[in-house]
Amino acid sequence: MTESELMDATKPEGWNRPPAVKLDGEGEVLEISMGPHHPSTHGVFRMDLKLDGERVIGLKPEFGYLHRNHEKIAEGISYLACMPYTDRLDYICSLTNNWAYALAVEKLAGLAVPERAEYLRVILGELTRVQNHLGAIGFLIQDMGASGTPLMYAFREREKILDRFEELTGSRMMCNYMRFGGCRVDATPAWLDGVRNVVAGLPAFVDEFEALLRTNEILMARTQGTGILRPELAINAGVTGPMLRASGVNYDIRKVDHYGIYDRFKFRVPLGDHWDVYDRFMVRLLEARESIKILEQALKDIPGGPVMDPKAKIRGFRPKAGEAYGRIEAPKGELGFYLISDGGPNPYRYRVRPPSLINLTVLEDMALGQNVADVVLILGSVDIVLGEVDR
Amino acid sequence: MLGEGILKGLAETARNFVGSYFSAERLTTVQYPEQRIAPIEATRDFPFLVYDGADWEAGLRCVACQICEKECPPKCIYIEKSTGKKPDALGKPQFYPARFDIDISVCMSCQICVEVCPFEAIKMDTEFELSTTDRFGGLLYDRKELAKSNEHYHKIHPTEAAAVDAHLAGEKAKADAKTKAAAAAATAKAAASAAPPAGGGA
Amino acid sequence: MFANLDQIFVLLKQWAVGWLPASWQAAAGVLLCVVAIICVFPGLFAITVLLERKGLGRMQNRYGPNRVGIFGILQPVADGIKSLTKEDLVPLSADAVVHFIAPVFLVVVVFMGYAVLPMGRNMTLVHLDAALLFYFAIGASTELSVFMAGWSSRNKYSLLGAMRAVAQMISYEVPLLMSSVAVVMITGSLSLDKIVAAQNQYTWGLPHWYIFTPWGFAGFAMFAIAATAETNRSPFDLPEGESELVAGYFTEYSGFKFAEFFLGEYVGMLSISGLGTTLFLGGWSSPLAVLGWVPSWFWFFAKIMLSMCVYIWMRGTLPRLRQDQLMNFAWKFVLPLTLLNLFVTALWRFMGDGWERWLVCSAILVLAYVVMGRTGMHRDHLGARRYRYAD
Amino acid sequence: MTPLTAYLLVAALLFAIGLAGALTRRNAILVLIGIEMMLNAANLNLIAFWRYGPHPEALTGMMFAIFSIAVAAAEAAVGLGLVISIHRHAHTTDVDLMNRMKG
Amino acid sequence: MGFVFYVIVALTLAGALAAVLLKNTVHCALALTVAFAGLALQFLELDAQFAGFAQILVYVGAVAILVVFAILLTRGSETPKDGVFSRTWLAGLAIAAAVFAVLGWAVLGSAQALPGPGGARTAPPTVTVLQIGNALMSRYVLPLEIVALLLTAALIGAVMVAMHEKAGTQ
Repeated sequence: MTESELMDATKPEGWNRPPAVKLDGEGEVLEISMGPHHPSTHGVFRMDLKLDGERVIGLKPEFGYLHRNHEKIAEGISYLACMPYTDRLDYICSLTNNWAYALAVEKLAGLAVPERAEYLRVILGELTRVQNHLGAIGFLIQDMGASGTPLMYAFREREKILDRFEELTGSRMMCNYMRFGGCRVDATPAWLDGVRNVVAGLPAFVDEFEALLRTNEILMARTQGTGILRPELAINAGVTGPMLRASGVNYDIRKVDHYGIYDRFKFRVPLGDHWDVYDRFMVRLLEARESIKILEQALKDIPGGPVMDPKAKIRGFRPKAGEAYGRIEAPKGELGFYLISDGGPNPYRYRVRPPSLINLTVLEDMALGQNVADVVLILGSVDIVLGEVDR
Repeated sequence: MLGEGILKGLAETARNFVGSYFSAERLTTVQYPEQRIAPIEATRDFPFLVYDGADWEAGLRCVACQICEKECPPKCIYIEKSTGKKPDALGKPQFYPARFDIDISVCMSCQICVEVCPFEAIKMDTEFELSTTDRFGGLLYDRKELAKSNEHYHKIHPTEAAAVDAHLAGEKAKADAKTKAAAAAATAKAAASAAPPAGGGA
Repeated sequence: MFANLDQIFVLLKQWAVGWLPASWQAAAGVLLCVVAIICVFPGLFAITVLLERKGLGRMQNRYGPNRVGIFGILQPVADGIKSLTKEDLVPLSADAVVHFIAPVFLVVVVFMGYAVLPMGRNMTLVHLDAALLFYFAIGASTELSVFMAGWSSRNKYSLLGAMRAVAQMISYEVPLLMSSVAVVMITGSLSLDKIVAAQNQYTWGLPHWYIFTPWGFAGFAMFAIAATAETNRSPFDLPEGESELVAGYFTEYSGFKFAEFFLGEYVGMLSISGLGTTLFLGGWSSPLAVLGWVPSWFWFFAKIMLSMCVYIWMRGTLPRLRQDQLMNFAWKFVLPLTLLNLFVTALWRFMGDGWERWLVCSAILVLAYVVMGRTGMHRDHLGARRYRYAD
Repeated sequence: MTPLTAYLLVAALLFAIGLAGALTRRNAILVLIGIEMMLNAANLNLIAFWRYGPHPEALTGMMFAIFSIAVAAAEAAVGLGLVISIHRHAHTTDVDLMNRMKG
Repeated sequence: MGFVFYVIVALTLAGALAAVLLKNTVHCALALTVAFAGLALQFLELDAQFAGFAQILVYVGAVAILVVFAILLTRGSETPKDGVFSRTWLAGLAIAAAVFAVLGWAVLGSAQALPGPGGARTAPPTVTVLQIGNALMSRYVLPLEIVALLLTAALIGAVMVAMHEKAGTQ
């Protein structure tokens, strides 16, 4: 087999993105600018849409309205001072951002994390995942025009989780909790009991949420078959997280990388077979259920002990020269931090691999040929946070 | 069957509608100015400077070491070191902040300044109703506005403040012991140095 | 006593008109009625808006407005003052004249529909023989206002919204008319007075409302769907399409003109609820013969407010459809069913009294509904899904 | 001037306006508008004759008008369909430019 | 023959003139709606309720909207740059004026021969919808069926003519 034949044989469909819709020249092309001041672009995000009637024939995403120079700022401040900035990346899930950054720095400096701190990280990370997924579903249905009812239900539960966050970390959203080699403060037994209470109430809530939405005919009509993302394209574009799993690809960094202590927990990875918005919505819902299972196990087994590596230093932290890439399965996908140290107190190079941005790159492929009303739906199903997209 | 899911959804909202009248679990809204959420101890908002005793200027624990200024991620702290020194709680002569400004509008409540402070001098407040009509000056706090008593600290973060006080008391005791020992040694030495001639004299 | 209470508005009018010379009395009577309508229905609009905000709030586990006045009952007043004092913006490139006429036209047309609605015993403003035709003729004109608003704003979102609205309203006018024709077939009159009179009979204390017959129930269901679509309410609110078209045809309206659109929408809802009540729910007749002493106008207004509550309930629950689905639903589902319903109505008419006609008519309608629903769902490959898991 | 004459004059004027529009405007849709107006003028005549005729209870003129309205609606639908179809082929609605027999 | 008549006539003719003369096509369509509504009012004034309502339903509710849709679909709402009127506008206007002159002359000339006792209006005939329905189903059943057929044919025809040729364009 020649090389070109091999290429043809192995080239998956959607490899070089054939134009799904050809402009046939007879329809009038309507160009509209959706955003940055638009109720359902989830922030200051703009899309240049080309419409033929109501059918999308072109979509150009424009980001950067929320660019805050995060990566460059990080090169000018100490490793510790970067931590609160990571809260502001994906401001819905600050704890997983903390975790990913802490993981990268721990790799760089060779710090160990005490067992109790690992458990706390898992608990906080999974709580974050639950609240993010429920919120994302709520926003998705809000984009469909349900007057925000599911969103309000999701936020009602999220509130309980955020209260626990505040009790432990001092802040509801900008937690700034994890440190290199552990966690900032220890959890009290009362806090753990509070989390147990919240987790005990979650399955009932997810059931309620599902009853409201899962078999709703309008929702099915809107989402099933909409915004199909083929697995080949998803892999090639570097899509990760629930989006990738909804496209049927079994890739979960918790299972792949065995970071933290995820090996100790039994949980499954839900996969979608139809690759559409409904699958993304359901995969998130099912993942939230799995997260609840992890939480139950973690809360049962959490050991005592310190939460900080005694070797870790707060002041004058200078990792040896080298580089490290730490990544975790954040609620939105693979969140990675790439750090280069020159031995000084600041990172020499600091780079974020934001899942939102990379998942957003396939927006046009999913939206071409769809109705303009579906664009907001597809964007909602990507689950972006502009703080992370633009950094 | 078509319409089944819609009816299920309608039943769900109806249940929530009725439930919101009976269950506090569902209707979680807090009517803010009249009602308030019970204060959570760990809550942090903006930093303040702790002082001991009655006089805020004399009692400030801050020694203007400028670590927090350096570590502050958004660089919202501005410190000017004093030219002279004055004794701190331990009696050691220390610099003190001639100027200590925090721009609250820039501060991101990250608590890094608290973590890095070796002198337990800066802590996080829980005051969040800080609205002002002056956009620039109104949120730039100088050291007088920042200074709050240790009692205030005890009121908002009792557990943490108790630990800090114990730690400080330990340090002070250590320092006292040290000074006492030093003083004793000095007196002993003085006595010793004085004694021989005295002895010699005797 | 009760008879007087029933006729209180009629008597009041006669008393007030009695002061005038005889030649003026007729005109003054009409004028008085018009003024009454123009006062009562905006009042109901205010109540409905408050009810909607409170009801939606409760459905979403919120309080809803509760600050202005006790329980927030003065909220509509505050809203009204706010919209009156807001700046009236007209876009620079807008067609100012048409932009101005559109909301005025809408409000005028919507109020005209009330002329023929029987709001109680002897409480019809104009006794027209072709009242139903008049109502539909007037109702058809609202589309023009929507188009004028969307076109004159010179905004792409507005134009899209207007095109959607007009297409939707034209499509759903057909089933709306067709489902009403069933009533006309049974009553043998286009006069709304006669239609109510035909339903104001009781057997064993139960009323002869058309909704209690198989064809009437089906007709009412279709009428309700079409009426919801006609008034652009959720789940058919895509002309407004908050999440994709921002506000559709009235994006560029502010201040009082916006309030006029708002008023037009709600007064239109009240009016079409009144028509549905008149056609299928017995108009002003009481639901039980023993309750005949309650004033007839009370029943009319109770029934329309009840249907407003259903509107609100649906808005709080359902996401919105997409344009093509909306059209498919109108032409492929609702319209065939209404046509079938006409056939069933004819069957009902000619089968004579007896239980057979109940059985046959219900069987045909239920069968058609099930078959069409199934095939519709199957055609679009809609349905609940099962998900696979990877370990 | 009898009232009937007045109605007939109005109808004639309307007809003339419609005719002028149909003959002078370039946009095919406006030509169609002119034609609709002429049809409506005829309807007005029919109704007026019915009303002032000797046998209004026979309903002939009214029926004629109703049928005419129905036919006009059909005509408008087909006419506009044609205009859109032509626009799709020729990218114009200008009747002066629609001078080719082939699309 | 009073004030109301003149107002309605003024409205109708103003609408009609505007529909013919205005530059912007959408304005023309809206003015046309005014003319149609005025005509409907004239029908009502002539005690032809059913025809009046049918006029509003069909013309204001359907035909006007169709026209407007067609204008938008053909991008006709943009005012043409090189003149609004056809090159032969003068001839057109002349023909129209001539036609009006002839019609007016005929109407005025035959005023004596027209029916109507002395120009006064007879008592309004009581026409119920029931009568119309009965007439449609008995005496006029054949025209009704033909109109139904025509409408069906027109519906199909319009759809066929305006349909997107999906397969053909590729």
